[in-house]
Amino acid sequence: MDLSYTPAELEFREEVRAFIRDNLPESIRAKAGLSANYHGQDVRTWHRILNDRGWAASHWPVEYGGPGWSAVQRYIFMEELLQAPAPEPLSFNINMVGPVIYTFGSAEQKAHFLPKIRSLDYWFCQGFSEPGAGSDLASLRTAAVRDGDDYVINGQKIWTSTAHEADWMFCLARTDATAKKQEGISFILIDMATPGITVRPIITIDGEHHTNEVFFDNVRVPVTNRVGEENKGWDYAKFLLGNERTGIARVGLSKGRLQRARRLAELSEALDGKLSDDPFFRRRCIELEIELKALEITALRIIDRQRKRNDGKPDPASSILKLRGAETQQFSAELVAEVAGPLGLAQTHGGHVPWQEFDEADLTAVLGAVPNYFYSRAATIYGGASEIQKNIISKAILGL
Amino acid sequence: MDLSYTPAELEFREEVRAFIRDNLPESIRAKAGLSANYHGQDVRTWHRILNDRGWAASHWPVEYGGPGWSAVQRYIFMEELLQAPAPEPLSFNINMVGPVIYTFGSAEQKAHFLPKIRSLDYWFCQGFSEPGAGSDLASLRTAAVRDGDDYVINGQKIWTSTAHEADWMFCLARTDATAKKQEGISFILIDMATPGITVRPIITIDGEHHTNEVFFDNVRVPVTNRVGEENKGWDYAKFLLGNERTGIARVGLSKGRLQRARRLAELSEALDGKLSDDPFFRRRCIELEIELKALEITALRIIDRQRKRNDGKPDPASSILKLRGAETQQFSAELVAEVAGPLGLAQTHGGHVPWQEFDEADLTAVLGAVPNYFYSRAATIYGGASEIQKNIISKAILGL
Amino acid sequence: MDFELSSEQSMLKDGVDRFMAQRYSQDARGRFMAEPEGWSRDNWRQFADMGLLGVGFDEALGGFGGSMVDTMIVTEAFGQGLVVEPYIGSAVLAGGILRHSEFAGREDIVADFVQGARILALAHEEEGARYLLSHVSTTARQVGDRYVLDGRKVNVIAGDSADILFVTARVSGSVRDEKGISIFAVPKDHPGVTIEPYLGIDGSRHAAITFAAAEIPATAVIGQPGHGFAIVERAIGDGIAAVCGEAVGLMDAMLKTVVEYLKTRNQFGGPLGRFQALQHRAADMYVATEQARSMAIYAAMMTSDANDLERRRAMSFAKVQIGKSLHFVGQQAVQLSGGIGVTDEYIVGQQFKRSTALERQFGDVDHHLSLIDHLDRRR
Amino acid sequence: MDFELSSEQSMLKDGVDRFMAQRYSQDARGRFMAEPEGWSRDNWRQFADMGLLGVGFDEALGGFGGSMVDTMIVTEAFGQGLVVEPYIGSAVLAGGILRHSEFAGREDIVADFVQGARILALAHEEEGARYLLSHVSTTARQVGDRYVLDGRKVNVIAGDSADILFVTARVSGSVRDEKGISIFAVPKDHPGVTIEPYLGIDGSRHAAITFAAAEIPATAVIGQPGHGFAIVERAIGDGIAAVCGEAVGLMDAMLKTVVEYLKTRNQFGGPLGRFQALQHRAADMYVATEQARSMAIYAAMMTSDANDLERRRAMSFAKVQIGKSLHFVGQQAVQLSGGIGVTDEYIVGQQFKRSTALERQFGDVDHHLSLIDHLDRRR
Repeated sequence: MDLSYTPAELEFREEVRAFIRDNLPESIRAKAGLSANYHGQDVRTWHRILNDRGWAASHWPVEYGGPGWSAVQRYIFMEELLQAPAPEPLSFNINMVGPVIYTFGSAEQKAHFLPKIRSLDYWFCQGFSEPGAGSDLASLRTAAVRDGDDYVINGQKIWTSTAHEADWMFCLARTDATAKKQEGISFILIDMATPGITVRPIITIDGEHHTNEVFFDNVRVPVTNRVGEENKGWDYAKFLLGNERTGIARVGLSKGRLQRARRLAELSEALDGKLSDDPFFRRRCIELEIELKALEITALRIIDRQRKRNDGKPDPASSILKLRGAETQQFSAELVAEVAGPLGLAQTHGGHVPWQEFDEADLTAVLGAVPNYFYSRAATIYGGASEIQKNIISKAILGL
Repeated sequence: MDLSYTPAELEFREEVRAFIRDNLPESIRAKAGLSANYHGQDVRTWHRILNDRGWAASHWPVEYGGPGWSAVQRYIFMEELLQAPAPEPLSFNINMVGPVIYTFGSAEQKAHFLPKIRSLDYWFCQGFSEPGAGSDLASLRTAAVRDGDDYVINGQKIWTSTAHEADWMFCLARTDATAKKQEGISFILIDMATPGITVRPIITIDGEHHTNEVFFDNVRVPVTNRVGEENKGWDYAKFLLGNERTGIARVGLSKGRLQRARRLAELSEALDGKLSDDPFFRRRCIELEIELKALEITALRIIDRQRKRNDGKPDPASSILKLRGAETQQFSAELVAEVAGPLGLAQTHGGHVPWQEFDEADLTAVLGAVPNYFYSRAATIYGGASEIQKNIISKAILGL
Repeated sequence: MDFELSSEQSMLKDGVDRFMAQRYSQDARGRFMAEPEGWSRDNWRQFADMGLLGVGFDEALGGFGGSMVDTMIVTEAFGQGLVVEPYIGSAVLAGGILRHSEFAGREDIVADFVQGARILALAHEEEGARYLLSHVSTTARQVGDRYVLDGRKVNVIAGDSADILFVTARVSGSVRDEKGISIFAVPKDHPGVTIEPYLGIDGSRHAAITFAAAEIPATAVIGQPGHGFAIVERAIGDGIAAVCGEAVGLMDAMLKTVVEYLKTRNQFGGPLGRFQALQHRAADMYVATEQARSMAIYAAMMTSDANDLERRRAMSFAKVQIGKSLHFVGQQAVQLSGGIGVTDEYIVGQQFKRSTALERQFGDVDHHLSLIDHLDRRR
Repeated sequence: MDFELSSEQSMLKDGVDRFMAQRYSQDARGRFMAEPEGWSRDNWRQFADMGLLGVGFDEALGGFGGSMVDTMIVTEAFGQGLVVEPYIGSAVLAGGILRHSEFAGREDIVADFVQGARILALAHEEEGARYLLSHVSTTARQVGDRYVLDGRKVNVIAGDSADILFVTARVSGSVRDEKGISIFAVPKDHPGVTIEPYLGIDGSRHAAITFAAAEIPATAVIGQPGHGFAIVERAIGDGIAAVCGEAVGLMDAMLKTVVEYLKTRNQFGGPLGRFQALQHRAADMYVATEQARSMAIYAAMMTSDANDLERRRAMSFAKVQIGKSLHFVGQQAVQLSGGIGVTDEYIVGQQFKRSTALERQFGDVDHHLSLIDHLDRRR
């Protein structure tokens, strides 16, 4: 048992750090960490820089353009990105649809899609959730009816993040209306430019446009765009959701926010001197730091176990990472928002903001704080709500 | 709306305080608050002193020996006892079986039992819980089979607190084996000296003997000892459990413990000076004080509402008092135990304890602390577990 | 002891509730916020007609002689419907300056205010204050029979609508001293005063106000020069009680929305509300709301306590409990609403933003816990 | 990075687990506690036979060259079964004094200890210390070639069983200074030394030890006179890591008991375990246990870190996480067990008492959070 990074791993970390330092565009760096999500163009730019370096698809097999890293290297890479902070390679492409295609897709699909997915020539969004099917995904109703060589798709998706940026969607649709819930669903790739698709923005609580509703009105999609077998889409979705979940704790993101809170506290007056000297603030930071240390080691332990099991199945213990990871993301966002104090109460988007006292960099740091906190509440809802994670732990691990 | 006590109420509070100060025996005072429960003889002694003053049965109708107090006076009285601290009048007698008898009992039962219950000539214990029926009381199995003018009782009770002190038990037993769960249960008074009764101590986690198992082996009880109608016992039990629940928050008890924690902290060294100057300790005390203030006002609001509704039915909002009251009792017990620190780690019952540094009074205060904390864990389990209280709130108040 | 509303109070409550039911749908609220000042003058006139603007003033002052409990009845109903009009800022805070001071012309201002003829605002908060009431860096330099004001105020509710601004400025002492603060009544459009409106995170309207060598006549000083802190502290105390009332109304509304959602939203083959973990969460929200209600009543009662230390301590007690309850109820309202809870459109999102603002208004939980400890060390 | 046990470690774990399964039923444990010293000499001999007593010592010292991970493997298994033998007190704490110092005769003591021929104890804690390691009021006055010890030690594990006591006493400085502490090796039955055994709240055996003008030869000093603190700090650091392991085993056992209870206990017409609120509580206990396990590993790794500040900080980090996890898991284990959870007889009651003792051992959560802040201000 050995918790420390090997010299080779430490060297790799230095290489990643140096690359980020030298290649992350200044315009992206300036925004970094201030808003809850990056703008589409920033993601594209940085993703392509990483792809040029061969680092965009960190856990893909080498034959499809993966760098051939170990699980620990992948973890180091993601944490360095989050902590920098810099945008991650687009998760929909890299962690989600890509592995489904290289695992279950046809030779033609692999040849056509994988390079474009890796290079972000195709931006994919995920069409899973529906108005009647949030955490209960299997009750989805969007229908794909076979008509010659096409499916004709009708229905509605919701919480489709980045649909307004996307070129393609990977979508779950019901291809057998008579089958039981989880059966009769297929996994279909849809070109977002197809006639009959309407994207309607959903503005989230931070005032930003992250996500959308997507409506399908007789949208014709070639049957060759279905991945894998008809009516087996649920299996592919489960594979997708269980894939590479060790990064979901996003420890690096929370570490970055903790640093930001501590820096900001040095600029703020509390009842007795600087907030950074306030014993309660300091203790809260220490408690978060401890929580993050524990979470980081837990993530590494689960990576290690998965590497040894090597059966490709999701480890239910990764629910810990989603659960506690989301909570620490929220806690760290909240900490920054609390440090911002009354200065955080002004709206940042669209309006004129009259603060003067701080210099520009610090000021900007204060101003994104509360909207970030607002949007952080989504972390325990999206991607398997905390309640769902606890169900998984109590059933799959404890056998209750 | 007026939150303040009237001058008459304030005067009454002074009268109660003075009475306790002048009449609480020194031997009881010395033990007061240190152990989780008083010894039987202390309860008897003090209960009788209160009864001689006419104060033992504070909410009983005047015709049965009640003092004719308002709900607020009753609240003041109980809080002053808890905060003194001094033993309460025996709850089994005064809050539980007494009201059942004067509401549902026969004229003979009233005449015979009520004076002896009030004076504690009869000490009653409660025979409700059974091994297979904890929070799910209605599934009890102890059977009372009619045989001439007697019931013959067989079965087992558990968590029978003070059964080893008691002269009588009020007991729920199944008188109709064929009826549905809640039906077919009767409310029966049993002389503990009746042959066939075995009391077996249960030692609790604090090492003390508070509670028991009670076994019935063909115990013959006259049918005249049944209170109210046969097979209607469940209604009387519900009445009993809903009766006078506003005192269950036991705010005074927690207030007394908070005082004790603060006093003890003045004797303890922390990392930077006295523990009583430690900002974290101070803040924790303040937070408890705030919680207790809110709880106290909530209790008074519920009393006020019950007084106005005056329909004798339990108010589901009193679940707040049980829930938060139990939690603050635990929190305050825990606070004292934490102040005791490593000095609290020595056993207090039965063993030799070698501490020397503190003077005797302070020393005793340290030593009861951890066992009290242990036993305080029962507060969220007994008398309707916290989970049950939340079920009540979500169903009876929120309609979920 | 009596928690019942008097018949006058019941009438007041019925009236406000009726107004809210008739006028304050979520759509209507959006329209009010889109008006030039960020709120509706028409609603304000109705407040005047209903007598709400006079609730906080003694009859001797031309008001209707209500207690802080009456004010709380109003703000609780306003909290339920997320009212955007600057009632607390104008009637309670700026009104508090009038209630807790004496100066020539006070009765006239109150009379105008009660009729809805003048809007008032308190310009006190500054950028570096971080909740500390005595933080005043704006200076007032006496030159002959005038004072010259320099400095900057922020988060001023109704700052761009007010006819009269009550402005705190320092005549002596250092930035955080309680002594040396004066209050000035400054009329709208005064030379050297620049008012910049902006929106708060909850969509409410605020202003930053800059004083650049603004000359104010010495007659405009309210109370004893240099002794303004005691007046401001009382006014903010009233504000805390009013905000506690608003918070309780807001929590009631959040809980109601969530319970309704749990009853009607179907997932996994039945309503969400059948899941015990969610039921218990809702029960916890209920308990937090009731504990907050108790402390709002406590705050309302204690605003009139003459003992400075006890009153300030009580206000901080209330703000701590209210802050904790808001935090829990607000976050859980979002969580239990699922995806829709984090959208800007859904009412819970709006409520959560408001609850976040209220958590901070007049000081967050940490600030007031530290303040209590400071006061306790003085006792 | 590698979290796998080596084959030697797997063998060690299998051996200890087998011992526990065969020897350490709840009944057997009761009998061990009833023995004169409060634990079983027979078990101790088996520890020696299994090589457990040499796990913590380098081969050069006559041990088996295990790392702190090996010790943790042992204490984790011991935690699962609530072992009462003074393994941590003797092998880890007193053993730590041997590991982190150099003095004549050290090898002999280790050799005897490893064979089970001598019991060791560390007599360091005092009544007023309240977790502060440097608190030593026991004095050692040098008189010629002897030291005269006066003072009192408490909570000494195995204090009444030990053949050799390692005693800290102050040769200079004031009560809480890190400088000026010496360590003395004092044999059993030494004149002027009174040993009073007593039981801890968890039923474990402790002793208070009084020194009344006890004369100790200067040759009994371990390490440099006055520089004992660094040695004690390392030994306690080892103790923290060992206790973290024990705590993880204990939490595993509590969770297992509770889950079994929820599956088999029927209420309201079915097993308790079907209630979602209880399922989620159990899930939270699992998460708390796993987070603790991660920090126990971290503590074990960091015991050998040469940077004093980083090592001490890491030990405090681990103790904070372990303390919080123990607190939650222990309390919830009782709560989910219902009435039987608060009885003295049921295993959960015993486990809860032990978890409460472990929360405090070597400092509670508050103490270590303050300590980290102290260390951070030094960085």
